[in-house]
Amino acid sequence: MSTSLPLWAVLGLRQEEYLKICEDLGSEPSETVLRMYAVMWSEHCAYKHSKPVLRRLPTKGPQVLQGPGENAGVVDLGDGLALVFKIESHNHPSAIEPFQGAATAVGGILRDVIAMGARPVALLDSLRFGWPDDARQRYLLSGVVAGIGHYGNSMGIPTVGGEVYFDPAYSGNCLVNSMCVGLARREEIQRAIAQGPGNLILVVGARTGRDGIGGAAFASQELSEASEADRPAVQVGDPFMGKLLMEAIHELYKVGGVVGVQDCGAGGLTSACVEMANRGGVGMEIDVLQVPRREEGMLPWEVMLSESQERMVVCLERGREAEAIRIFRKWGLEAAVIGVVTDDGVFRVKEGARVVAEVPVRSLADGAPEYMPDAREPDYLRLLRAFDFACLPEPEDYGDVLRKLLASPNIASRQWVYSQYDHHVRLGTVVGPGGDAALLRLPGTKKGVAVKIDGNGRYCYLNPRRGAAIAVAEAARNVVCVGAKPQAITNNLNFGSPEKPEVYWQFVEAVEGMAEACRALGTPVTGGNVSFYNEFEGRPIYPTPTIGMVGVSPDVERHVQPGFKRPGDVIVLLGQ
Amino acid sequence: MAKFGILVFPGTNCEIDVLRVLRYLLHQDAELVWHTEQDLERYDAVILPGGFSYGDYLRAGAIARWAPVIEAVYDIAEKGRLVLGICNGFQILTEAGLLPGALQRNRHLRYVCGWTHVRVERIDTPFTSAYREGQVLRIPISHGEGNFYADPDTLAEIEKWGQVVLRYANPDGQLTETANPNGSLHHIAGIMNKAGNVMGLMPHPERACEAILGSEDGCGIFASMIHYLTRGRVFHVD
Amino acid sequence: MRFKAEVRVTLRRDVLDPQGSAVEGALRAMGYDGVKRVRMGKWIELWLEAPSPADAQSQAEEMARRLLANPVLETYQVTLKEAGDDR
Amino acid sequence: MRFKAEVRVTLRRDVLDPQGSAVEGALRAMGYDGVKRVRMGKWIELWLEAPSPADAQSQAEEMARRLLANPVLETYQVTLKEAGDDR
Ligand SMILES: Nc1ncnc2c1ncn2[C@@H]1O[C@H](COP(=O)(O)OP(=O)(O)O)[C@@H](O)[C@H]1O
Repeated sequence: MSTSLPLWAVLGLRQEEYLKICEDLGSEPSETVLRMYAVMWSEHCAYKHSKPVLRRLPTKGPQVLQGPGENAGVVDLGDGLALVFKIESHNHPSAIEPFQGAATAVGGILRDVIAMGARPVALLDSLRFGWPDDARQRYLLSGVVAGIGHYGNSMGIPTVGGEVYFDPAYSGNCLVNSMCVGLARREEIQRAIAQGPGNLILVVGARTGRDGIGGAAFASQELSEASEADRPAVQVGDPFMGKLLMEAIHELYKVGGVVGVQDCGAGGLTSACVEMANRGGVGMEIDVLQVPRREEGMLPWEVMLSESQERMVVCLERGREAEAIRIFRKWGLEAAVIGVVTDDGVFRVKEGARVVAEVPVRSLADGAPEYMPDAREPDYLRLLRAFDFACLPEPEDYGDVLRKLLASPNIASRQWVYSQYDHHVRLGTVVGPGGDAALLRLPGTKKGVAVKIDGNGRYCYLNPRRGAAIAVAEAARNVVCVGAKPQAITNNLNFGSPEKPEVYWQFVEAVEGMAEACRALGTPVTGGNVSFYNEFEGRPIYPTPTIGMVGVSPDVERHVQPGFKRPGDVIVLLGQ
Repeated sequence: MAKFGILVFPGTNCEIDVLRVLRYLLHQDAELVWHTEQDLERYDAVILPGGFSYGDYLRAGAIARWAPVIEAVYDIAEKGRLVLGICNGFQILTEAGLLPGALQRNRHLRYVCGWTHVRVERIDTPFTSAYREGQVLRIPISHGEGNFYADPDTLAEIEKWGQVVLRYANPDGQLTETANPNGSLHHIAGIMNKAGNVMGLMPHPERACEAILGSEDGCGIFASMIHYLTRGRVFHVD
Repeated sequence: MRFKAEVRVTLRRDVLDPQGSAVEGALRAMGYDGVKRVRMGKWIELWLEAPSPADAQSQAEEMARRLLANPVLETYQVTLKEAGDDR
Repeated sequence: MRFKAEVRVTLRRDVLDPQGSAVEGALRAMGYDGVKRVRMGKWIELWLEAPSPADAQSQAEEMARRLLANPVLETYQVTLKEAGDDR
């Protein structure tokens, strides 16, 4: 990296973005301010290239209690119950450190659901690697699987489903998407909002260290050999603390006074605080000296951008802080009042009495420019379409073909993977991994909830629109197979660089296909995540939208499981 | 009705499952007990449920074994009350020296969750009287450190005193290599102390108490305890 | 006074070490034919305040015996250092 | 010639050590108030055949770098000994 570049460029901002920042501020930003912008305006946090396209997704329906825009989506289950669910990716961290990358993915998605006021009840995961005959790919696979198990098992949340596919397209950039499903009573649902000038802002959970600084920016670049050198200190997940944080925050919900909660994910305190203030239309003042730290000598921007795990930001009614702090202490956790809600719409960061940053909340949270780059159909598609299937010879031995198919790592049993995940804890798993969708019973009712995660990058490579629609339809069929009716989806859009017209075309097409299928099936999109820049040495991965679907079964006793049951039963093929 | 205390350490995660089985399926008086409690006098039986106490850091069960409540567990164990350790609870009991041996990392080094079969080695115990001799139970396991180890002398002693209560077996009750999910010596899945009132097992009986969850075979463990406690049956090993 | 104690926890000789065997196998597969045997243990660094080196040593020994090693499986060895700039 | 290499793998200074923190908390709860900080690492013993001490050392270093330590999170230190009766 050349030192002659201006800081904004080093931090990954474009010149037009830098100029807009100066305009929004009415002056040149200080280093602290610029660093906060660089994170908040990164693709990962700002959805600069995806927002306009995502608006095409259907997000409404009578069952939807919360659509996109919060920590997670929510659908109504009846009987006063609500289902909270969301998906998140940790592709780049997992490519660097598979165990911790995957573990922290699980931790993050769990906290998103917990921040909604819900109890997590299930986890799912969608994974992509290169061909497993390569030692590096096996290392990634086993590390990721162990990491997912490490976090989920320890938290006591069953991992009930998922999918794993191998293709050379993912050799340099594996995919790790993690989904969490939670349950709450309708009135328990929380929002990630800061409101009421004078109310307090607390950070709870772990102490803040220098880990993961710049993670959001890191996720917004392509991977290369050079990624090794400039990556941030890898974040290490602590599921033990994650579990304590979950218990403590639920205890806090019970005593009341909570205005809003958000997980500290990408962008750390900055992102959590600014987004909460933005949703509430308020300002906020934070004193970095009040943030409990793990390391000495941290600069204000390091504190504000650290991505240390197992932390959440809580907006609390003034006067409730002593009680809150007592609860977290009881669980052996940190809890500190770090700031206050203001009414001036400004995000003000102080170090003691000294103001180190003053930025309009709206500019930081929402001010990033939106891009609609060129989209162009990739050339490879023309070649592929020209392919004449008739030129393939008829196989001589279909038995041999069948054996070859069954031996493919993409068809073989996934038991090696899911046997490393606790899928029974919580006594809710009526149908676990190994079949179609998983089915969980809903305590206190006859109902069940079906959950499934599906995607097919290969189909999307061949036809992103159809491929994405097929993924939605496949998830729906799986949900139906256990006796449930599909309700809604969340999704993770894993693509290459949106600045490449071919990739952007795939992205737009896939979103259109997903929207079409969701409209046809009556399953609105309640949220999701976009992961761009999944490339290695300039080669994008297959376009890979991952669909996480939830459905409701009216009677969990009457579920269906795969597998032929008795000799003499009739076999029927449904559909064309 | 018997009164059960279910111990909760930071990181325990199966306490609610055990509570649900005892309270709602078996209609017992059961409650959760925080690890700082120093008196367990009021309970007829104490259960140490599964989970990851203290994150399983250092060694599974190593840190929980020093929790204040463990002193009280020694007390009531001494007095002949029933103590049952499930999974992490078993690990804690061995770390505390209430049961012999240790639970090492699984032989294949992976965490393993799934259905196993275990053979009931004796039915003249407060934990297994509801079963038939040699009955094979279908019960799930879920652990990374369940590989039972004891040095040869200790192992011989465990066998001599008939302390092995459950062994991993195939569905026909045979001790085949593939039926052993973690490399445990002598296929040990569950043992008791010499007095017969403290038992630990790696499988999760609370996960096998309802047909809709796949098996009811685990229920007998709790039913046996209740039977023992409410009928006041006297019990001796040897 | 401030000390650093280094505690080395190793498996007893007769205890199987599946992790060590796995590493041994992996090293051989990588071409290190000379590798004969691998044993895995733990290395624990403790920084502690104590009135004297003797006290620090005996405290660390006690911690190792009571918590850090499981006598059924493991043995330990404690080495005391002065806590220098090594944090 | 036969050697024993001792490889000590420790977490990088800026990397979080949840395990070390848990042990630290446990030791304090057990009454060891003097404990200030605990870091957990690995201790690996390798027995290997090599033509010379220099070769053994460099092989062990290479194994540590390539397999035993995860460079993303950890650093290592290799000490060579002659393989005596020490096993
Ligand atoms: N693929 C998508 N489809 C629908 N909504 C999406 C998608 N990707 C992101 N969103 C929504 O955009 C918002 C911002 O995403 P989020 O994942 O919360 O950001 P971050 O990961 O930075 O916290 C969320 O409400 C999310 O549900």
